Amino acid sequence: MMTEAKATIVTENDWEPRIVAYCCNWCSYAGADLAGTSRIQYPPNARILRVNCTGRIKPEFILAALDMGADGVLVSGCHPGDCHYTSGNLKARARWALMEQVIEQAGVNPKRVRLQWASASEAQIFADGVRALVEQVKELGPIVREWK
Amino acid sequence: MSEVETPRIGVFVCHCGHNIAGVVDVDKVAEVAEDMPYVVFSTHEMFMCADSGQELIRQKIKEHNLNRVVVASCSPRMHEPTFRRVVEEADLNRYLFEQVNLREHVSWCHMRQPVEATEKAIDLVRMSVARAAKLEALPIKKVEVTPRTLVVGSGIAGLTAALDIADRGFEVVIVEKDKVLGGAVAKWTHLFPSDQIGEQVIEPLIDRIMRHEKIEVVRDSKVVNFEGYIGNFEVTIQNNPTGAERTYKVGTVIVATGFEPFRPIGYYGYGESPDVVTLAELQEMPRQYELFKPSDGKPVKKIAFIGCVGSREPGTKGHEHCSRHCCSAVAKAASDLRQRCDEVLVLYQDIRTYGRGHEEMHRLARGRNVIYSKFPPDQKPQVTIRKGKVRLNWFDVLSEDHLQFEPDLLVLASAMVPPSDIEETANLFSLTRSADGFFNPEHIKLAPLTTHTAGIMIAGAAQAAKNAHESAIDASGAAAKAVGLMARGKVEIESTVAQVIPELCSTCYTCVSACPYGAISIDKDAKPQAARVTEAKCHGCGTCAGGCPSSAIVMLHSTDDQILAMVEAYLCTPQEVTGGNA
Amino acid sequence: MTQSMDYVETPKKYVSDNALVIGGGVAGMQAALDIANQGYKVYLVEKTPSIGGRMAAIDKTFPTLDCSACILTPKLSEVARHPNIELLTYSEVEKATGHEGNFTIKIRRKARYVHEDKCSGCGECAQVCPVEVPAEFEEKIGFRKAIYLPFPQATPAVYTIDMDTCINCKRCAKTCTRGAIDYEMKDKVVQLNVGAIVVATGYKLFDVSVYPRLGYGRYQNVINAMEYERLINAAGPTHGHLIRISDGKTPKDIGFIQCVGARDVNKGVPYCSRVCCMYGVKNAVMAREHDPEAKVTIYYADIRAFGKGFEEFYEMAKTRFGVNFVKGRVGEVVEDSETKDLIIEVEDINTAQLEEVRHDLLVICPGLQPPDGLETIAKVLKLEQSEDGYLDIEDTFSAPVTTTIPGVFTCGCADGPKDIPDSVTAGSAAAMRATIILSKAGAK
Amino acid sequence: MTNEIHTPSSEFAREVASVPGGEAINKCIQCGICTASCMVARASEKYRPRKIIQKILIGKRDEVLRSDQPWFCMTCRMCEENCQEGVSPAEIFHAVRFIAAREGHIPNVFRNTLDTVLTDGWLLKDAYSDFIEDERDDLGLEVDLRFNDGFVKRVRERYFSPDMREAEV
Repeated sequence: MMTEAKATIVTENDWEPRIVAYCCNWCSYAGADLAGTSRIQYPPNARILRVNCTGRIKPEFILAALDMGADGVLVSGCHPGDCHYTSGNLKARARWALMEQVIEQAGVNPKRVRLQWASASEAQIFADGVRALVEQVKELGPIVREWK
Repeated sequence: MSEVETPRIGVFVCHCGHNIAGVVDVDKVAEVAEDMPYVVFSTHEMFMCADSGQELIRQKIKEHNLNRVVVASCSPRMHEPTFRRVVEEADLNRYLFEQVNLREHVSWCHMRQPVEATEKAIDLVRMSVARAAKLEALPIKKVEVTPRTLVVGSGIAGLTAALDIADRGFEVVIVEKDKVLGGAVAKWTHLFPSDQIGEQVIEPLIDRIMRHEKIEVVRDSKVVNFEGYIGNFEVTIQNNPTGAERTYKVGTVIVATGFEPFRPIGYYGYGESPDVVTLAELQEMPRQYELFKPSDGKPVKKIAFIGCVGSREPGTKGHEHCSRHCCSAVAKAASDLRQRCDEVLVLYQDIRTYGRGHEEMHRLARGRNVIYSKFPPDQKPQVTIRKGKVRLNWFDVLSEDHLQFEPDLLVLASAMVPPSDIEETANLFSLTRSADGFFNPEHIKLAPLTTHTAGIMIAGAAQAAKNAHESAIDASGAAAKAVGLMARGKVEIESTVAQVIPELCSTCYTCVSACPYGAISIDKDAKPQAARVTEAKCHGCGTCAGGCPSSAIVMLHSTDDQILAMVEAYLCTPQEVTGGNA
Repeated sequence: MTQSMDYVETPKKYVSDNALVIGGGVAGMQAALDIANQGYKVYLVEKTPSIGGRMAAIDKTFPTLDCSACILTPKLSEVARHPNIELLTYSEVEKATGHEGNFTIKIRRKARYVHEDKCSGCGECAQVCPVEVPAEFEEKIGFRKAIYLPFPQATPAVYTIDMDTCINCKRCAKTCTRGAIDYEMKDKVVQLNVGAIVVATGYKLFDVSVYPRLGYGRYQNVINAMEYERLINAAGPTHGHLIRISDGKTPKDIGFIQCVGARDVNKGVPYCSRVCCMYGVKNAVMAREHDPEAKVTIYYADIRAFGKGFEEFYEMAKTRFGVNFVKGRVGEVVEDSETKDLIIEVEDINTAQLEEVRHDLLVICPGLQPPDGLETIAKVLKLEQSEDGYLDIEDTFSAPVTTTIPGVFTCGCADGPKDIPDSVTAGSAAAMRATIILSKAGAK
Repeated sequence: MTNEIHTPSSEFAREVASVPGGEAINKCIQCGICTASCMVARASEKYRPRKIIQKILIGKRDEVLRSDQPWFCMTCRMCEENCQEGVSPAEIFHAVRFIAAREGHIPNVFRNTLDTVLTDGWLLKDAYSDFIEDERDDLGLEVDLRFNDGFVKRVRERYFSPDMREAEV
């Protein structure tokens, strides 16, 4: 497995990170909507996938995305305690710690994945989260060099 | 559940006026979409949601024999119901529709990057087309609605809602945890903007409730169990003193659990002197013509009110909201009491006498020589209690003077906060709460009376701080929602539930513990044993499927296959547009 | 006090289970939907060519900044497609007799000069129309043709000829392949029998030009809040670019003036208009959203952020969006004749400093008033109005949506200023009370 | 601003309200539009009509009556024109000045002005220079500008005799 350092060396100039963003329907997807209605500008690198709840997100979804070449994965849901389904996000949070370990063992820098909470009214937090991950992934370089 | 047919996908890209087309090259998006797998038709149009756009979809479904429709427009949170209805009108199952969000998630947030925005739009359409190819028709389920409503709480909202529903001809069960009906309003002396006292308002309602043949009143009791789904709820009510339980079947629920006056321990000497009371306590104080000091029973000659006690406190959870009723309630009480006292003071931050007749009360109070003084929000009045005397010191912003006053009675206009058992109620009825601690409506603007749990309405101060007049209007409104469901007799419910593939289930119980609704159990009679979903209880969150280590749970309309198809479409397709030179 | 509408002694007979809703704004639409959802037929009368009311023209809504048209449009089609709702747009109530359970209503259906059943809303006619006039929907900042659809999502999507400006060139008629245009069309009067009536006539904005000191109407860069809504709206005349009318430049320092035509005993509007504080805050936030560099100030007497989420939004406006709040009503506004900037006088009450502040755009936030037609409708239905012009209600607590005539209900701003959620709630409440009467017809 | 701690009372407001012109004092909601409309306030660091009214409302009788400020009002009535609650600060200050004068609190500048008029018969005697006198003379105008001396004398004797002044205080 390659190290992060090597990866950065071969970064191409026109490379732009590709980010898969899983958002729950009730908070973060709505927060992303609000970012739009509020015209908050953020990097266009993320592609949002809508799921009902962060609890729906299987660890495989994240691993598969990285495997298929995503440079980063964002998971964004309701704040703990505010889940539309009472507690789905708590389950997501519980799975996350394990997820990070698995990713690391697979040779991927866990900084490539980000779990955040953004409510329907927190458009800025959502946008900032995307920006933060994009910037972080830009530092790490394209994933293709370190995977496999 | 799966029909084998080759997908024939139609893609409709919306300009949304200039909202999308001003940034995204919609022409190009529609053009690229034409070559995506299974796409047989692709176009772009000014407003897909307008009647003309809808007609276009229906027409093209027929013309091209489309069996999947992708509309790339605004957020599905906005128009998914609209387009689902449109495809249904063209005899397509509503679950064969897929929406791409090109406005909120693309054009509006990448306004200065048209090339990247177009690239992102194409990706998103490609992802949705991939998902559309895997979509499956789901049955549209209709259920009967039991023609009976459960009203929780018997304040002015509960009583009004119950009467309206019963007057309209449906049965009502009204449950009240207290021994008496009437809630907060029944105890209120200075009701506004009228000159009635609370009792005069509530008594006639209770009188009618007790005589109404369609209403069953269950007092001194509370709901201990609540199950089921819209139209078919089963509620267990327990009598407080006896513990006896009774179960009712109801079709709809109105939660009118009201508020509690905040007990401002630690504020302005509350709890340190009996002569410091809340506004709610003032309303209930015994009086003849005069009001008497709780400490020594002498007549109250000087009163001071302080506003925003436990309200409008940024950063203090549950106390950030404005309690809405207090300014007007204080104006009313102050002007009433001014005639029997030597001096009445009102200390405030802003005066929010917003309602019809409220400004008049404010003017009346001032006209009767009530003194209004504004204190700075970051420099609250100081209260000292010495030898039983209450002394108030503060800075008057308006005159820039340091003031001092020794009221016989200090009245704190304390916040409206949710009842202490609201969390219990929230869990019981699966209701979510907002930052103010009260229940969340389905939509804060256009659906303030319904909740995200179908069949459950909220009314009055259960939703937010409100006055009696507003609560009564809420109640009638919530009643209309309940009656609407019951009068129709049948309602549709979402088909997007979890399903178990028994052959894959290892009965590890992950799903059982993951489900927030207790909708999954292990069917011990099955051979082999397997998890089983009680569909009526499933809300479709997918937490079970997210945790299942054997992929034995299928979330209908959100299958692993559908989700991964999107990821693959994004990451494993050569890109049409490369950054910088489109 | 209640009285029967026509002949006092008539015994009450519950004859009709149809309802009439007057006014197709958000309150009237909600009332119509909630009645229709119970299975009763509703006639929804709207005097303009389209339902949607004021909300259709508003850009964003507080406190969630939802796009107004976007949350409203699904409601428009829900109403239009409801099998139990019959839309009578471009129509006005002329006469009413009868009593609770049995009203006879005459409605004038004004000639559109376009047949509703033939028009497909394609818009070819408007394209060839050579007449351009200031568009009412755009607060006369944008233009429309003499044959027009008031706004893109207008419901029904049927064109209307404004005969006051039409030059009779007949180009539209020649273009229309469906033959929908008919210059000879005449007003029609239809008669309805209904059991209950809901009045949802809405409001009008106070005409702020009656305050000469504020310069509205004299200074180009003093605009009212509704004009501002259109200016920041993506579908508006400037495609959402906020500009100064005087020179088309982007304003960099915007002032919002609250309590104009509200809480003013001298102008016949002693009451608080209830919505201006919040729409003012919302518009200020939008100004910062449009241009984070812009300086934005609100001048107010009290900020009345009383509804659910309002105070939190106000707090956010101050802290997160950096809107500047100055407590103090504005005295005089003077225009700098060279730059067309505006200079205002205000006392910052928190510091007791008198300040002279320069803004390059001033937005006046007018209060609400009963609409012009309310008096006529009140006369027709024999409803009582308060001194301020709003409808009186039967009782604050037991009958908060009932007018002084049994069987006639009120919602939205017909009985006093209300924001959208309160209007919608009152619409549902009026529907509830109306259906209790309807349910008595035919004795179920 | 004073640092002494004051106990608010509505007594003074009621007193002002009982004097013609002061009736509307309790209608003031402290919105500040009067100050914002006031031309004197524009020229002054300390004259804030709104603030004076609040001082009356909280009963700072001595401070208000001894202050020069109620005397600053030029009665242009722009405050009254713009007030949305029907208050006329100009009228209120008139009432306040009435009470103040009754108690002998007249700012020296007003006293001096009055004395000048009563002594000279008109206000601008000091400004009437030899130069102007010559000019008038050249133009053939009357040079002796003693305005209605007789009337002023009668007023002085009737209302401002030393006895009367004593009685007022």
